[in-house]
Amino acid sequence: MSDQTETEQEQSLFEAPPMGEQERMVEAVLFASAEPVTVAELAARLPHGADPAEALVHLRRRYEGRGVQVVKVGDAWAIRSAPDLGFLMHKEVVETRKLSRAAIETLAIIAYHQPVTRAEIEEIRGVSVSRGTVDQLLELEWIRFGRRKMTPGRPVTFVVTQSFLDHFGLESARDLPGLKELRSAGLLDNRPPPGTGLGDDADEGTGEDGQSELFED
Amino acid sequence: MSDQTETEQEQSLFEAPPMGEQERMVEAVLFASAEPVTVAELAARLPHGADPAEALVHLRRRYEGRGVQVVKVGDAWAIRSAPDLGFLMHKEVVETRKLSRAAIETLAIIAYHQPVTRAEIEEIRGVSVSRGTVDQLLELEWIRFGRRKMTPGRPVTFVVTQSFLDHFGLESARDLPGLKELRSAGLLDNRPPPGTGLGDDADEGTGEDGQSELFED
Amino acid sequence: MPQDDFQPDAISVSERLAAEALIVDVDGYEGPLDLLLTMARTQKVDLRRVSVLQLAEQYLVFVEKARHLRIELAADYLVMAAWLAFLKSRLLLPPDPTAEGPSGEDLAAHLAYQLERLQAMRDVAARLMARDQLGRDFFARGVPEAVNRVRRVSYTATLMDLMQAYARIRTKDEFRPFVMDRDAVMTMEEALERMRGLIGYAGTWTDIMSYIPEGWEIDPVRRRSATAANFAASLQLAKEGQVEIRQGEVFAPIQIRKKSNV
Repeated sequence: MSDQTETEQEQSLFEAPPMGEQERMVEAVLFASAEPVTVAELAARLPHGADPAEALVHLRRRYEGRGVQVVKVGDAWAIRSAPDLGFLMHKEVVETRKLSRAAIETLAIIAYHQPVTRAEIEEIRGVSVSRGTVDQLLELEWIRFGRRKMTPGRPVTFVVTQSFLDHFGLESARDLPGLKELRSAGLLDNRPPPGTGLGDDADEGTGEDGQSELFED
Repeated sequence: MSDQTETEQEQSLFEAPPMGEQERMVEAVLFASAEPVTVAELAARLPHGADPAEALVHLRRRYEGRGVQVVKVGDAWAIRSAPDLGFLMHKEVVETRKLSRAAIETLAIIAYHQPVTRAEIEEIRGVSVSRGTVDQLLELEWIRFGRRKMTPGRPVTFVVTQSFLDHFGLESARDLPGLKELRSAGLLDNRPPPGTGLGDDADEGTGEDGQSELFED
Repeated sequence: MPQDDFQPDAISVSERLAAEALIVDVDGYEGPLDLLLTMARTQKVDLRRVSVLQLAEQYLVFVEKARHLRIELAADYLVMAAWLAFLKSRLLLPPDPTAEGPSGEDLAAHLAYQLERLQAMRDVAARLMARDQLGRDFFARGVPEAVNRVRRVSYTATLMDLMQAYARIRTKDEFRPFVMDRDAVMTMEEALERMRGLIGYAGTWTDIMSYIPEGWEIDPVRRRSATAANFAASLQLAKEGQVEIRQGEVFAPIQIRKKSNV
């Protein structure tokens, strides 16, 4: 406690640069950084007493409607080109391949159920997950290992990465639409599940569990 | 001629987007690229009828005094963080191999005397130029081979590259520090040792040609 | 020539010390021109006014010293020494209008020019390196987005792909209901097969519900499915003329019996 106060006092000795200057600093750091930058990182890099959160608000507003935007990626910030100008970027796209169905399904399950074990992915997909699929997603840096589950065998879990959020233009995995939204968006068959089966309860239960963790808290 | 007219007519069928929108597009493209982008490339990527050169004028003005800047590099344009904010970036600094004194001097001689042959570099430095020095500069992409000299043996010449300009924040080779003073002091003249060789006259001619081409037109 | 004897003494003690110091780290110099430039600086004058004659003397003293100390000098140092000795003689002798080649003055002027030019190059090299540099003082975009000239294979997947994939997994049961409900569904074919086997024994009117197999009458879901299947199967059998079918009143049990004339 007293340490805290001391530090604060020490910091107040340095006068923070004016907000306009802080905004410039945040702008330069976001521009040059290879990865999205958290507010904490910004605070660590800016001079003492700076308020990067406020500077971000100004900067974000400044870029509204511009060719690039200040976007939130997870709990970090980055500058990205405006989505409507995407057509300017992939003029010279060379070789792009679609992710395999197995990979995209595995990725989807990880995104919606993270942290999730390989066994759980297999349970949801109904087929085994090949090592290659997981390796590919790891290599793309769209998934990474999460903390181990506290269940027998302490299996590793998978979670999605910031790159994943970045790639899919999501601020967080919580932004993924739930089943209900998918359905109302016409992405799912509109037919309600018949009888809402009995054997399905367990499965659905787990699913909803994972999702509630993700979407409802 | 008639072809030209036809093309122009064809292009005029597509209405160019308003200048504000063109500015956004240029902004997005420049932001997206780590390398400088030429006006020609911009024109190729923007919709028909767009005037990237004008958009650049607006964009450059817009970023004046900001944390990032629109800079000219040779005949290309790039966005770079403001030099006065470099202190925030220590995290981004990539430790570059320290250049030897020989390499630095060789680089300077190439920059100020380009296009210049290896023999001329050696004349100026008074020692032979090691292969490693030239290789290092080529590898850094700060120098490249220019056209051959029209002197006996048709020796290759070296010139500096766009990356060189980019690295040292120069709009063009004309902006090299002290260039004017050196030239008016006659220190960039290709002055052969008195009483030597016959072929020197031709050499001199070509040498001066190269420089005038670079710096005086 | 008295001048000759006199000349070495013209070099001050400090210059001689400097020349001696040079010998110690002769390896530190990049060739004779570099060494000459360093010597020229000891004259503490504008390089354009440097005394080439004095410089030649300094250099020759240096070479003499080095030889005395048995220091191996690279060939180019000796070539320079020979050339400077020649230059010195040219400068000291009165100009001979009949001599061929450039005058001593011209040669000296060129050497001075070379030294000045080398120094100028060093100065601008230092100014160049002192400039703000990319990657040190100013920076390019950390995450270039442009995809031009991508050599790597980039795997794409849109958010839509992702969501559709997830939707597909989560609803695959809905698209294949018989898989999901296999253990709670009785198809008409199943009921028909079962009833064909049993109908031979049904000479009297029997409730179709009695044809429901064991274990299907308790669970309401299964009973509903089995009832529907039995009913459909009964209609099929009646259509085939194998059974007669009747119902006393609305919601009364539906009964069937084997058609007697078959």
